[in-house]
Amino acid sequence: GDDPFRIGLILPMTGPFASTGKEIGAAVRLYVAQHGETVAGRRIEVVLKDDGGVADATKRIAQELIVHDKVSVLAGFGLTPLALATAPLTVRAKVPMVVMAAATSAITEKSPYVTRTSYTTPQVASVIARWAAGSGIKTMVTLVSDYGPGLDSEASFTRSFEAAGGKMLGTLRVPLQNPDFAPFLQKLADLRPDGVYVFVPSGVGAPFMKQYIERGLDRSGIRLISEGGITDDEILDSEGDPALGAITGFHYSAAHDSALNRDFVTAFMAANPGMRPNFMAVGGYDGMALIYKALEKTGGGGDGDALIGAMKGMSWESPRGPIAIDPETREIVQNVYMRKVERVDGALWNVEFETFEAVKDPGKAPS
Amino acid sequence: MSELLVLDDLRAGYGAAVVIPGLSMSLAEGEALAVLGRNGVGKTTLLDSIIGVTRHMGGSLRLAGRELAGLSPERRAAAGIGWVPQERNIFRSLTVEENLTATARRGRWDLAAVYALFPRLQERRRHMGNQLSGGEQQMLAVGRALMLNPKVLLLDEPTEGLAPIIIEQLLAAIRRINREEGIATIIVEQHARKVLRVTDRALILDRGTIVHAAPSAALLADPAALEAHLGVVERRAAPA
Amino acid sequence: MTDQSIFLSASKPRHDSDAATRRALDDLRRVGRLRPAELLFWGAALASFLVLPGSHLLLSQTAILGLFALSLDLIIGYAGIVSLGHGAFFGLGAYTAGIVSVRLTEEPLSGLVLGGLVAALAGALTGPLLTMRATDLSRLMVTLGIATLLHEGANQLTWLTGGADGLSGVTVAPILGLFEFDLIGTTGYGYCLIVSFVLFLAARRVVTSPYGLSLRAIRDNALRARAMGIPVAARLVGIYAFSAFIAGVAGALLTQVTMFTSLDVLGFERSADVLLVLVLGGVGYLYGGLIGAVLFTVLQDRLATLSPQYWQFWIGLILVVIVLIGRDRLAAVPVRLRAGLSGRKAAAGEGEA
Amino acid sequence: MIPILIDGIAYGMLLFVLASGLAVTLGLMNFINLAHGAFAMAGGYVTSVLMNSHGVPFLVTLPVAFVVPALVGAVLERTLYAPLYERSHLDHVLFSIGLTFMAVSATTWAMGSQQQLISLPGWLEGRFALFGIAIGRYRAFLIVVCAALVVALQLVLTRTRFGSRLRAAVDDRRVARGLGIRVETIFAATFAVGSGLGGLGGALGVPMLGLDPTFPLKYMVYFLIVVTIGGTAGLAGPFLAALIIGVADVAGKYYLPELGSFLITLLMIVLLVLRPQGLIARAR
Amino acid sequence: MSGALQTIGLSKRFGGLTATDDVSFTLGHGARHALIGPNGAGKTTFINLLTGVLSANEGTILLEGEDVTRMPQQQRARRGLGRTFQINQLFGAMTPVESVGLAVSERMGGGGQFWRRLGKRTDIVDEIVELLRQFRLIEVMDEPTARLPYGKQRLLEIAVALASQPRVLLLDEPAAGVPEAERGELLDTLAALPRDVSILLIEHDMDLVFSFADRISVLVNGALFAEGTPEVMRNDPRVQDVYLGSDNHV
Ligand SMILES: Nc1ncnc2c1ncn2[C@@H]1O[C@H](COP(=O)(O)OP(=O)(O)OP(=O)(O)O)[C@@H](O)[C@H]1O
Ligand SMILES: Nc1ncnc2c1ncn2[C@@H]1O[C@H](COP(=O)(O)OP(=O)(O)OP(=O)(O)O)[C@@H](O)[C@H]1O
Ligand SMILES: [Mg+2]
Ligand SMILES: [Mg+2]
Repeated sequence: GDDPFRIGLILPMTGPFASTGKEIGAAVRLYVAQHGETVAGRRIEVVLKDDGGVADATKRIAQELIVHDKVSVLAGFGLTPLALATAPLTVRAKVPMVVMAAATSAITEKSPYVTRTSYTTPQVASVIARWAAGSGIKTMVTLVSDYGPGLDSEASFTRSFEAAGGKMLGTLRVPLQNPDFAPFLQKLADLRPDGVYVFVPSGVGAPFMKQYIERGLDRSGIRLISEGGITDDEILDSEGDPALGAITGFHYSAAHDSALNRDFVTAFMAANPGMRPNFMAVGGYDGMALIYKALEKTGGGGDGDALIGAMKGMSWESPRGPIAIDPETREIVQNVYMRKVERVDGALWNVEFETFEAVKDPGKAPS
Repeated sequence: MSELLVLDDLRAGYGAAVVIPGLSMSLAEGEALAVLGRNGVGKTTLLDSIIGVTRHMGGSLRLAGRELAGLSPERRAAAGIGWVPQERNIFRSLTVEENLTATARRGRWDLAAVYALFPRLQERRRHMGNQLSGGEQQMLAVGRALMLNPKVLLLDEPTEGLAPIIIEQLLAAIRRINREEGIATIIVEQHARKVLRVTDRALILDRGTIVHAAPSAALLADPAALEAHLGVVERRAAPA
Repeated sequence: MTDQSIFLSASKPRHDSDAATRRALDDLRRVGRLRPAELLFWGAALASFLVLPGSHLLLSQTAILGLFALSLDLIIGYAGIVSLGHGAFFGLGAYTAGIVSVRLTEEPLSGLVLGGLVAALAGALTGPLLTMRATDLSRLMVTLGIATLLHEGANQLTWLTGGADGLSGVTVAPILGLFEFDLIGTTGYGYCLIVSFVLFLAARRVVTSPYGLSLRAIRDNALRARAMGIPVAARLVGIYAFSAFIAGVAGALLTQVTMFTSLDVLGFERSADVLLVLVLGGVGYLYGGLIGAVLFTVLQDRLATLSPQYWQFWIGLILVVIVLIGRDRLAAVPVRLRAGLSGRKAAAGEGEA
Repeated sequence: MIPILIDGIAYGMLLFVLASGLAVTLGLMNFINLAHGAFAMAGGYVTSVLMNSHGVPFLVTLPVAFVVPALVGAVLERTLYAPLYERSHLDHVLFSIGLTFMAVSATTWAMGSQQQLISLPGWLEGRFALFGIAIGRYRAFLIVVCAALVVALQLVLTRTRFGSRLRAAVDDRRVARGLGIRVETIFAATFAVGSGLGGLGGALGVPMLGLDPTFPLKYMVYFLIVVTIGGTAGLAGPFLAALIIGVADVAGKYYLPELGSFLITLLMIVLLVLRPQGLIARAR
Repeated sequence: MSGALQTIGLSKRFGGLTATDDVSFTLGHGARHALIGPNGAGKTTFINLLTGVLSANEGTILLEGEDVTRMPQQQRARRGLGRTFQINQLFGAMTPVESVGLAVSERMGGGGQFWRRLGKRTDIVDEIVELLRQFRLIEVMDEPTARLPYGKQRLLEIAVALASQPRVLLLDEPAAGVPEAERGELLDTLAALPRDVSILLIEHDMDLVFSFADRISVLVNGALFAEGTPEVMRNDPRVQDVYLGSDNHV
C-alpha cells in the first residue's frame, strides 16, 4: 500500500552515551542512503527518538512509537537496561525489536520478538580466553570495570579460560568512577600472572594504558589482552602511542580487510567528517540490513510475527565479515577476531591477525 | 570654621522606597551634631546614605568640597568617613586585632590609642569577632572606625549596650576628639539628654526630614520641644 | 498550661478597628483554604486527561516528575534543607515497588504504599544526619553521599535489584482489580493523577498547619525557634521523612507505569533534574514542582529536537539565566497566580535557606 | 605498603591542588561553586592543546594553564558571579551546576568528546628507586609542586592583610565597603586565583586522571569532598582532608577492594556527621 | 527555698577565660531581679547557660527545683523558661503576626499538629492581636520582619518571648534600641506581667533598672560581686566604681 513502513529508532542522542547514538544514527542514515528508501514497494520511514540513555524514557518512547506512530519495528537500544525495559512490551504489541548496541546475553531471551545485530559480551570474551590459553598463557588475572557488562565479561572469560586449562589468579574490579588505577595496577604487579584480561568502557581505555606503561607493567612480562572496547575505533587514533601494540579481541575492526568494509568505511567517513565507524556503527548498519532483508522476504508485509520469522536464519555479508541470525535464539552469529594496534598510513588501526569463525553466544549454545 | 560636610537636597532610600525625601544640612570641622528622632524616622538611613550603602536617589553631598554622590562606599571611606553601623557588624571571622587593623589607615589613631581608650579590647585582642560580649562589640566598632582616622565620624547609637561608666568615658573621648583633633562627628542617639551634653548642634528627624534644628544646649533646656518631637518626658515613678 | 491572658486587661480587646488589621486577620484565618486559582490548576490537569489521550504516557511521566519535585520543595522550600541526593528516596521507592511486584504481589497499591514507607523510613533514619549542627554544604554532601551509596548498593545487590541490567520481570495487576494498565497509558495517567492529587492535598495541609509555620521559623532562625520550645531536630526529621515518603511514592509510580526499573532512578542526574524542575516552577509554594515538571517536559522535548547533542547546554543556560535574573523576581511576574495558589502574600513566602 | 602510601599521597596532593581553588572560593568567599571543575578542565585543555598542537613543553604550559582560567575566572566573576554573592546557597548550586552543564556541552562541541592525552617529558616518565622503593617520577613531582603551593597559599592567607580584608569582606560585604575595603577588587582577584589554581590542578591532573568534557561532573564530588571534609577555615583543613582521602582511597582499593567505591563516600559521611564544620573549623 | 530558678556553683570557661565563675544565684518566685555588671562581665553568658544555648563546665541549674543542667533548649523552654536576646533573633522572612502566632500555637501545644489550620482557632487569633496591639506592632503586623525598623524589631523580640507565657523570663537588654520615650511603656508592660512570672533583667539603662527591680545582683569578671536592694546597690561605692561611674542616676 502507500502507507509507509515505519521503523522506530530509539537511541541515546544526549547524555553520557550520546556517542553511541551518534555512531548508530550515522550508520542508519548511510544504509538508507545506499539502499534507497523503498523496499518491496513500501516507503521506509525511520522515526528517530532520543531516550538520553534512561530506561523509563526508552520504554515510554517505545510505547508511544507503537501506539501513535504505528511503527512496525523497534530498533536501537544503546544499553542493556534500555533493551530490557522495552522487551516485555514487544510481547504485548507483537513488534520485532532489533538490538543494535546492547550486549548482555540475556536480552534476546526476554521476548520472542527480540533479535540482535551487535554482539554479546560472552561471545567475545570466550574467544579471547581461548586464544590466550592457546598462546601459551597459563595464568591470568581479570581487571574489569565494576558494572554489569564488566562482570559479565569477567565471568565468561574466567569460565572459558579455565575450561581451556588456564588458571585464574585473581579478579580486580575497578569502580566505574575511578580516578586512579594505581592500587589495582600495584595489586596486578603483586599477583604476577602471565597475562591480564581487561574490560573497561571505551573512554577509560587510554588513561588505563598510559598508567599501565607508567608503572612499567608493559616491561614486566605480564601480557595485556583486552576486549576491543578499549581500542574503540572511534577514538583509537587519539589514544596515541600507549595504545600501540595492544592486543584485543572483538567482532569488528574498521580495518577489517574486505572490499565491502573498505567501501563502508570510506562512505561513512565521507558522510561524517572526523568520524570513524566503530562496532556501534556496524551494529546499526547491519540492523538496518536485517530489517530491509526481512521486509523484502515478507514482500512488504509489516506483520510482526512474519517479520521476526523472516529474520530468523537470515545470513549475509556484513562489513565485519559473514554474519547470521541464529534461528533458535535470534542471536547474532559472527566471526570474532584477534587484533593488534598498528600504525598504518600515520593513523592507528586494529589490525586483525587471527579469526575465530561463526561464533555463537556461548551463554545460550556452547560452541 | 569651614564647612566640612555639606548635604544638599539628598534623597535616598531602599529599592523603590524613598526614606529620605530631600535633606540639606552641613557640618563644620570639629563640630559635633546629634541626630534624634523616633524609631524608623530614617536616622540610620541618613548615616548609611552618607557612607553610601543605601540607594542614592538624587541631590549632592560634598566632603571638604569634593562631591561624593557618585562614589562607592569604599571610596567615600577613603575620602575620610568613619562609620559605626547601628548593628555593630563586627567581622566575626577576624580577631579583635584584625578587625582593627584590616581597614586601618595611618594617623593618630593606632592600635595603642584604641587600646588605651578601651583597655578591654586589648585583653580580648585574640578573640574572634563573634566571641565578644555585646558591649565589647560596640567598643570594637568604635575603635575600628577611629582606626580609619577619618575627617568625619558617623556614630549610629554608639552607647547602646555599654555600661554607664564606659558611656561616660566614650562620650568624653568623643568630645575630646572633636575639640582636639578637629574630627567632625554625627551621633545618632536614643538618649537625647546624654548626647545633647556633648554635641554642639542637634537635628530632630521625622519621616526623613528635619523637623527641628537647634543648638544642643538650647534643646536640652527646652523640654517642650523634646516632648513634642521625641515624646521624652521626665521619668515618672515606678509602677506600684 | 492555663489559657490565662498574660496581660492584665490594661486595654480590653477592642473591635478590630482599622482595615489593615482586619485584612491581616482574615488572611490568617483563611490560610489553608483552597483558592480559585488552585481549582483552575487541577481543573486543567483533569482536562489534560480528557482532552489529550495521545499524550497520556508523557503526561504520566510529567506527573511523576512533578510529584517528585513537590517532595523536594517540602524540604528545600519549607525546611530549608538543600539536597543533591533526593533521588535516593525516589530510587528506593522505585526499587521497592519493583521488588514487591517481582517477589510479593502484583497488586499495585501495596507496592505504592510500601515504596513510600520504605523511603520514609530511610528518610527518618538519615534525617538526623542533616540536623545535627549541619551547614548547607555538609547537607549537600551528605545527601549526595547517601544517594551515591544507595546507587552503588543497588549496583552490587544484583540478586535483588538486577544490578546494572535493571530489574526486569515487573508486572502490575489491574488497579483494584478493575483498571488494567493499557498500552496507550490512560490507566497509568489516571492513576498518577489521583495519587499526585491526594499527596498534594496532604502536603498542602502540612505546610499550612502550625507545623509548616514552625518549619519556616526554623529555617529563618533556629536559635530563636529553640528558645520558643520548638524541637527543631524532630520537626526537621519529620518533614524530611514525609518528603521522602512522597518521593518514594513517585518512584514507585514510575516503576509501575514503566514495569521496569534500573539504576538511573538513583543517579545524580535524577537529583539534578528534579532541582531544575523545582527551580523552573519556583520554590516554596508547592505548585512549583508541578508547574516546573510541565515546563521541563516541554523544554526537554523542544531542546532535544532543536539540538540533541547540546541540549544540556541549553538546560544549563536556562538555569544560569533563571538565577541571574533572580528567582524571586521571576516569581514576581505571575505574582497573582502565585499568591492565588499559595494562599498568602508572595512576599512573605519568598527566599529559602 | 610504602608504594601504596606514596601513590596515595601523590593522589591526595593532586586532589588538593585541584580543590584548593574551590577551598578559596567556597571556603573563603562562601560561594558554593560547583563549576570549579570547569576551570580545572580549562587548565587541562590549555596544556593539552599547547603540547599537542603547538609543541610547547609541559612545564611551560603550566603557568599558562594557571593564567588562562584565572583570566576567564576574573571575567566571569565580574559579570556573573559577583551579583550572586549575597544570594542563598541554593542559588549558588543552581547557577554553578548550570554553568557546568554549559561548559561540558561547549567543550564537547569545541574539542570533541574524546580523552585528551599528553606525553610527559622523559624526565617525568617512569620510575626511580629511592631506598629500594620504586617511585613514579611524576608522582614525586606532584608531591613537590603541591607541597610548595600549600605553604605559599597558607602564608598569604594568614599572614597578610589581604587575607583579613578578604575574610572581612566575606563576613559582611556592605559594612566592609563602608569601612574602605575594596570588596570587588579583592573578590575578583581571589576568584581569579582560585580559578587559576583549579586550572593548574587540571593541567597537572591530565596524566593521572585523564581529561574529557565530562571532567567537571566526574570530579566535582571529589573537590567538594575535600573542601567539605577539610572545613572552610583555611587551607590546612582541605590539605589534610585531601591527604586522608588520597591515602584512604588508594589503600582502600588495594586492601579492601570489596568496599570499592563505598569507602570514600562512607568516610565522607562519617566525618561530616562528626564534624559538620570540617576537620579544621572556623572558631565559632 | 529553691526559688523559681537557681544555680549552684555554675562555671563556664572559654579556653583560658572564665566567663562564669562559680555563680550560685537564686531567682525568687515572682522576683523582679536585675543583673548588672560591666561589659564582658558574663551576663549574656549566664543567660545562655540558663537557657541551654551553652552548656556549663561545672555546676547545677534548677528550674522550679528540677535539675535542667543537661536539658536541651527547647525542653527548658517548654518548662516555662523564656528569654529575649541581646541581639535580635527574629524570623526575618515572617511577619509579626506569624511570629507571634507561632509562639502562641507552640505554647498551646499546637506546633506539632500538621493537620490543623492555624487561623481556625479564634482564641489564638485573639491573643495574637492583643499582643501585637500591646507592643504597637499592629500597623506593621503584615510586613516581613526584616524590613521593620530596628526599634519595632526590638519590640517584636519581646512580644515573641511573652507570647510563650513563660513562668521565668530572662530579658537581655530588652530596651536596647528602643527610644527613650517608649522605654517607659515597655517597662510598664513588663511590670504589669502577673506576679507569678519571675523576671531576670539585664540592662545597662540604670533608670530602667532602678525603677523596675526590687533586687539587683552585680556580676564582675564572671563572679557575683554584690547583691542587694536597689537602694543599697546604688550607694555602694564599689559598685559605683566598677560600673555606675560618677553620673548620678535618678
Ligand atoms: N533594608 C531596607 N529595605 C527597605 N526599607 C528599609 C530598610 N531598612 C530600613 N527601611 C525603612 O526605612 C525607614 C527608616 O529606617 P531607619 O532604620 O533609617 O530608621 P531609624 O530612624 O534608624 O530607626 P531606629 O531608631 O529604629 O534605628 C523605616 O521605615 C524602615 O522600614
Ligand atoms: N564563644 C566565646 N568564646 C570565647 N569567649 C567568649 C565567647 N562568648 C563570650 N566570650 C567572652 O566572655 C565574656 C563574657 O561575655 P558576655 O557576653 O557574657 O558579657 P556580658 O556581661 O553580657 O557583656 P555586655 O554587657 O557587654 O553584653 C566576654 O569577655 C566575652 O569576650
Ligand atoms: Mg537606626
Ligand atoms: Mg551581654
